[in-house]
Amino acid sequence: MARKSYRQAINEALRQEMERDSRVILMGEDVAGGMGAEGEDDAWGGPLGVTKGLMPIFGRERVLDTPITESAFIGAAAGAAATGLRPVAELMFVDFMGVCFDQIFNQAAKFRYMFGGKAVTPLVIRTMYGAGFRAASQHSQCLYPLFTHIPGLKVALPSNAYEAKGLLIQAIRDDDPVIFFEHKAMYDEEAEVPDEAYAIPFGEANVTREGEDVTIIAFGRMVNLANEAADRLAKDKISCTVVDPRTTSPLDTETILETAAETGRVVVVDEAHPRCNMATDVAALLVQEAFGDLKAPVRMVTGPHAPVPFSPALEDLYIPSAARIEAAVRELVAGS
Amino acid sequence: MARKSYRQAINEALRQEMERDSRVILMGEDVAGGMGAEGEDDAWGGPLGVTKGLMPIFGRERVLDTPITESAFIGAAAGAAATGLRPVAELMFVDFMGVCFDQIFNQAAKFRYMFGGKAVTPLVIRTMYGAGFRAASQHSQCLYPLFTHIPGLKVALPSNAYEAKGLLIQAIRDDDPVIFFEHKAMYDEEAEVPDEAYAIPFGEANVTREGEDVTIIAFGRMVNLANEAADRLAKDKISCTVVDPRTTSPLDTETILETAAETGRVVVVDEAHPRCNMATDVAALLVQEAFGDLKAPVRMVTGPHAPVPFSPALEDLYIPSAARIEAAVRELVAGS
Amino acid sequence: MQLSRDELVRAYRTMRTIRAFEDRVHEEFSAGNIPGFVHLYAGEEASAAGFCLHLEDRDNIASTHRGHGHSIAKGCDVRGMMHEIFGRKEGLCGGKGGSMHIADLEKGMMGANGIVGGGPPLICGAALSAKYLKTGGVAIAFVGDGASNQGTTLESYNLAKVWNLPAIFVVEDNGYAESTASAWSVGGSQLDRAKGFGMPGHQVDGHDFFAVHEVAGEVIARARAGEGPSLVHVKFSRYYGHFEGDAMTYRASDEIPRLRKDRDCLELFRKRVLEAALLEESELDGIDEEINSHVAQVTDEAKAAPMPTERDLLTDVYMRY
Amino acid sequence: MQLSRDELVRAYRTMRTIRAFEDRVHEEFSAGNIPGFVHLYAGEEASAAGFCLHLEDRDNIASTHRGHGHSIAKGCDVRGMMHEIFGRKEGLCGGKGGSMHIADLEKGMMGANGIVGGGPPLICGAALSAKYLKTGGVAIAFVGDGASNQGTTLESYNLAKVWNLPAIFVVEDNGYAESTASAWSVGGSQLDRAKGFGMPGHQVDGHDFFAVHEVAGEVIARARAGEGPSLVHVKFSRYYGHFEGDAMTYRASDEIPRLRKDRDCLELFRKRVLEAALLEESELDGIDEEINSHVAQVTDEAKAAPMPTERDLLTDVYMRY
Ligand SMILES: Cc1ncc(C[n+]2csc(CCOP(=O)(O)OP(=O)(O)O)c2C)c(N)n1
Ligand SMILES: Cc1ncc(C[n+]2csc(CCOP(=O)(O)OP(=O)(O)O)c2C)c(N)n1
Ligand SMILES: [Mg+2]
Ligand SMILES: [Mg+2]
Repeated sequence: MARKSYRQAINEALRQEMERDSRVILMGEDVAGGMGAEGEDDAWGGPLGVTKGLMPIFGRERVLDTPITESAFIGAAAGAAATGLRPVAELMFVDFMGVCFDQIFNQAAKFRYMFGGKAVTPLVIRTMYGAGFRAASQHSQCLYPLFTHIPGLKVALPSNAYEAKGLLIQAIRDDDPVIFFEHKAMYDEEAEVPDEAYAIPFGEANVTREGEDVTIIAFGRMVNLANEAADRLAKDKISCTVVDPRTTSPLDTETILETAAETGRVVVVDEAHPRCNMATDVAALLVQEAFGDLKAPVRMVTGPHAPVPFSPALEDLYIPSAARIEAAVRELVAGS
Repeated sequence: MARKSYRQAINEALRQEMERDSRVILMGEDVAGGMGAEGEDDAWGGPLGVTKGLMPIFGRERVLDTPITESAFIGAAAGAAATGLRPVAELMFVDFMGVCFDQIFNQAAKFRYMFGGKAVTPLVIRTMYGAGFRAASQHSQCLYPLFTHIPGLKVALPSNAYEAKGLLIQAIRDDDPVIFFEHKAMYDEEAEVPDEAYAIPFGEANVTREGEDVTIIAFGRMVNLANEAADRLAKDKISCTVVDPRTTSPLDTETILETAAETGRVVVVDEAHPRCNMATDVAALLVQEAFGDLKAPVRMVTGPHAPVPFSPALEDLYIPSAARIEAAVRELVAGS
Repeated sequence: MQLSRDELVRAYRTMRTIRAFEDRVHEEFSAGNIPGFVHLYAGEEASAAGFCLHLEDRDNIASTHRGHGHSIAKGCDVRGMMHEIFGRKEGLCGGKGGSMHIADLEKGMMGANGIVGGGPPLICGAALSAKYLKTGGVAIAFVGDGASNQGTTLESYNLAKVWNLPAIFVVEDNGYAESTASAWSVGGSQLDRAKGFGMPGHQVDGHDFFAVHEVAGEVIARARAGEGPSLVHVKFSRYYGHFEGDAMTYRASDEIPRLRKDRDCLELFRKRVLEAALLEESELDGIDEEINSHVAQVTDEAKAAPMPTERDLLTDVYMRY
Repeated sequence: MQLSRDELVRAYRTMRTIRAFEDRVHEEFSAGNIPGFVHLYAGEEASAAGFCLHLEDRDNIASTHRGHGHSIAKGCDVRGMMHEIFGRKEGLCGGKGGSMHIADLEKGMMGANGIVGGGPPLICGAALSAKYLKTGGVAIAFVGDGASNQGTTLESYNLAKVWNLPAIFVVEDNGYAESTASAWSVGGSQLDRAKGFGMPGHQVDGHDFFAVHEVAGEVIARARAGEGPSLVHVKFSRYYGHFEGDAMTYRASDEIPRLRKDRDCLELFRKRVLEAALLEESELDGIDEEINSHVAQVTDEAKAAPMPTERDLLTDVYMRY
């Protein structure tokens, strides 16, 4: 097993699934790059190089560059999925959902139900999310709560390279439309990643550590901050369970409820804006289903109800930090 | 004071604000109707006649029909709002947000923040939502949780004709972008509506009744079902407080927390799909801020995690009912 | 292009079935037996029939909110459709879709669509599948004049061109989008737009089945030959309101009677084949009768058929969750 | 159109300011002093200058992710811009927007935009305001060749036409959208598209300030006269990568040096005005020097200026909440 970056893990998952199944194709803006230009082919491989190297292996027939026309090509991916292919489309930044959401939430997501169970739509949409890149308000959003809200979609949020590879392979093999969220600030982060292909099932949370005092439920990149906070807290003999639900839809409510019951104190960490987000989703689950197990208020650590600012000085204050998670845990422990 | 329908109340609010302020203009598909056609002018007044009669008064300069081109005209409304007008744009069904969401959530909503406080965008988007019309999966959604998630937007959900008039007038006078949700199944419902113009402030919940046993917090059309349930429960000496928050953003957390504390038992009713919705938003608020006041689990009564079905037989099962609200209240009361 | 006797019969049957179906749905809606939003295709039959007569199951079409005609022409089961419109369990979509979401993927009917402009992107995908899987299939997006202004439609023109897809865009211009005239809402012209995106464009009288069929044959052959997308601007009219319940005050009062009298696609078809002695009047009348009674029968069945039940409410959301 | 001496100086100053600004931003980015996504306009100055020289504060423009040039040409404060790009409190947007969101509504600059195709709908709105309020103003959307395929842009063409708005769409075709050549991504042609939506279309060499200025004058006059929208296809090139950090492997290796040598808009401008004896070389050199030192000064100031603080994080979300 070798150490690989989040970027490499995703690239490898795509390559292995494309090798395995010729119906898997990629499409997106500059996923290869250089169309019609005089210089090198495979010039980009996506803006951050995640799909680089795939076009030379699989050809332009399977790695399709597109014009800037998200409705048309995300819709084309949905249409292709409903007619025999297994497309992986790249919505470069999830912030661009606003120009193509219809094809995702009214078309792909609803085919099966509207058509009385007769459609199968094995579509994957890979997309970048999250703050920390100094990319400002229109390139830093999370927005997975919006997709989680929509029945018919599945939503994956890999928290490290190992998770990214396994969840992406599952996404590609999955017969339902999956929105696969890649945190742009994590592409260079490394983890041990097996060379062979493996799928991580959806709806099964990963408990990254077990503790007795507080359960931290965190999403995507926040899992790492939660673990960091837990490390620091451990030094003060506060022991935490950290849960990475891996997918927000389906959500592993069982593990959440179990681990919450074990400690009776829960912090939910969600990088997204605070209203109608995953933190509220989990907190609400707990107060409805695990009320008797709770010894203390559920604490939500989230981004604020404000767009993401550009200035590094502000953005650093904006993003939930390990320190804020730590503080929330301490508060809970102190309060009881 | 006369009884007026929800439709009339909205029409009256538009008329009075247009009379008051010449910068208020309307735009949307067939908001007047008959453009370029040989028959009558003002042929439609919107698909359900809500804007009927306004064009003859204010002319086509102020009541603008549009091609079917939501990105362009909703964006135009945003651009006009940022340059001196106070447009009220009609997004016929909120289900169509997928073809124009960018102009709402990345443009109008973020101008002020991105531009460092220098933009003012007095935009209103009126839109129809909700099930019960046998309009199937793409014309029956709620989706207000998605808008509530977005910082920079305000979201109003009038629960009857009186509320509709007052909240719409506030929306038009408001200097921030407001998404105004009209429940399509309520247009013929009547209430006492004053003839004169009045504004209902945003972020101030309406407590429609006060009780001792359970607090029901309900949104939009669900307020009426909640009151119906409360009526029935009253016969069995179960007394309920019913709260209509009126706006989901801003949300009157104070009233919610207060009324929850008074009874210690809360049911939240939200017609939307259950994940990351307003029910979770309120339940999460309670378990974070009012944990000590809660005597029982918070019960959420919502639509299911499935698209809205067409068949009347299924749709009737789909929508939260007064009976389900009643059952949730009884369960809470019995459990304690 | 000379059609065989069989093809002529098929064409007429298709158009007559659509007409009979729509007339009956209109009646049932007026009687309060059908709920929801229902958009009828009566008057426009020659377009669906003219294109779909060239198609096989491997070919895909995407329809609009006004989808009954395309569905019938593409081979959807009429009984299943009527059940669907009545929201019955045995409907083509189990009652979950209704009029606006009739689909049958096995027949290559990718769905009516409640979203104006929803279909063209999907059709780019179906065309991509056909191209990639080398099925020889083509994919057709029917869009209204109103939908021809929607960004999703316009983007799809470009994508189909740039990817050189076997896709065809049929702009069914019935003169109105709801109450708004296409003469007002469409800046420029459909033909110039085709050119603007580098596609061949054709305009055709949509009341004339033979004219539509001819052009359809050309653009479909072109697509099958790998020569890329085309646009066809079909001009005609609808007989009923935008949706059922529309009083149509925006139309001149004599517009529809005039059209029905002079430009009805079924009448024109009959006239033509009778004059050319290709089919017999009695044969056509026999078809009419047979179809009318079939539609009556499936309608009666649908009205008596069971509704879906609570057990159906939450199925079919996912393949697996 | 004969420009006055003052206008010539203004044009040159504008273009030189943009160039100096972009070159300096490039340097600072390369040195690691500027974070985020930064897209430079160097090489394209004649377009922003050629159009904006005709405009006043009552006229609005919407820009793109590559917005520095338009901002400067429309009169945004260069010091405020540089502060903004460095994320400083005194930036034009208080540091909240950064390079991709520079705006100054009082100057009629409605914002750079992180969304490709985000601007054209907004410009329809600004044009509507101008028309409704009878300000005599016009509104211009600058879009890239890539953005010219986006549905939001295409829809806006139609809306502007149908509403007969004083709107202008400037397709700045610098040959690439990221690494994708416009020769590939644009089906049809920009001029044919203009026709497709019923607008006059013009094509112009974007390296030639005078050519741009001339066409701009025409379409702006047309819009001011109430005669509706136009499209202008400006062809030229960008000198730097798509964004800072782009290695530009997709471009032929001699492409940029060749362009800089033969088709540089500033060089061409100098040559023309010197040959025609309209301005003196020393004057131009003086302007260069002055501007370079101004840009250097504001950069130094920006780098030393204070950042916004926690108190600024949650302000400006609403007018009132
Ligand atoms: C995105 C979207 N916008 C608006 C509507 C509402 N709507 C339904 S049909 C229609 C008119 C469509 O006109 P056209 O495309 O000409 O088709 P026709 O009804 O004439 O067949 C409108 C505006 C919709 N369903 N989807
Ligand atoms: C809706 C949307 N899609 C994709 C992007 C990513 N993106 C940013 S700039 C760009 C290329 C734009 O090309 P063009 O319009 O030609 O402008 P240029 O960069 O050449 O000035 C892309 C794809 C985006 N910002 N917004
Ligand atoms: Mg039409
Ligand atoms: Mg470009």
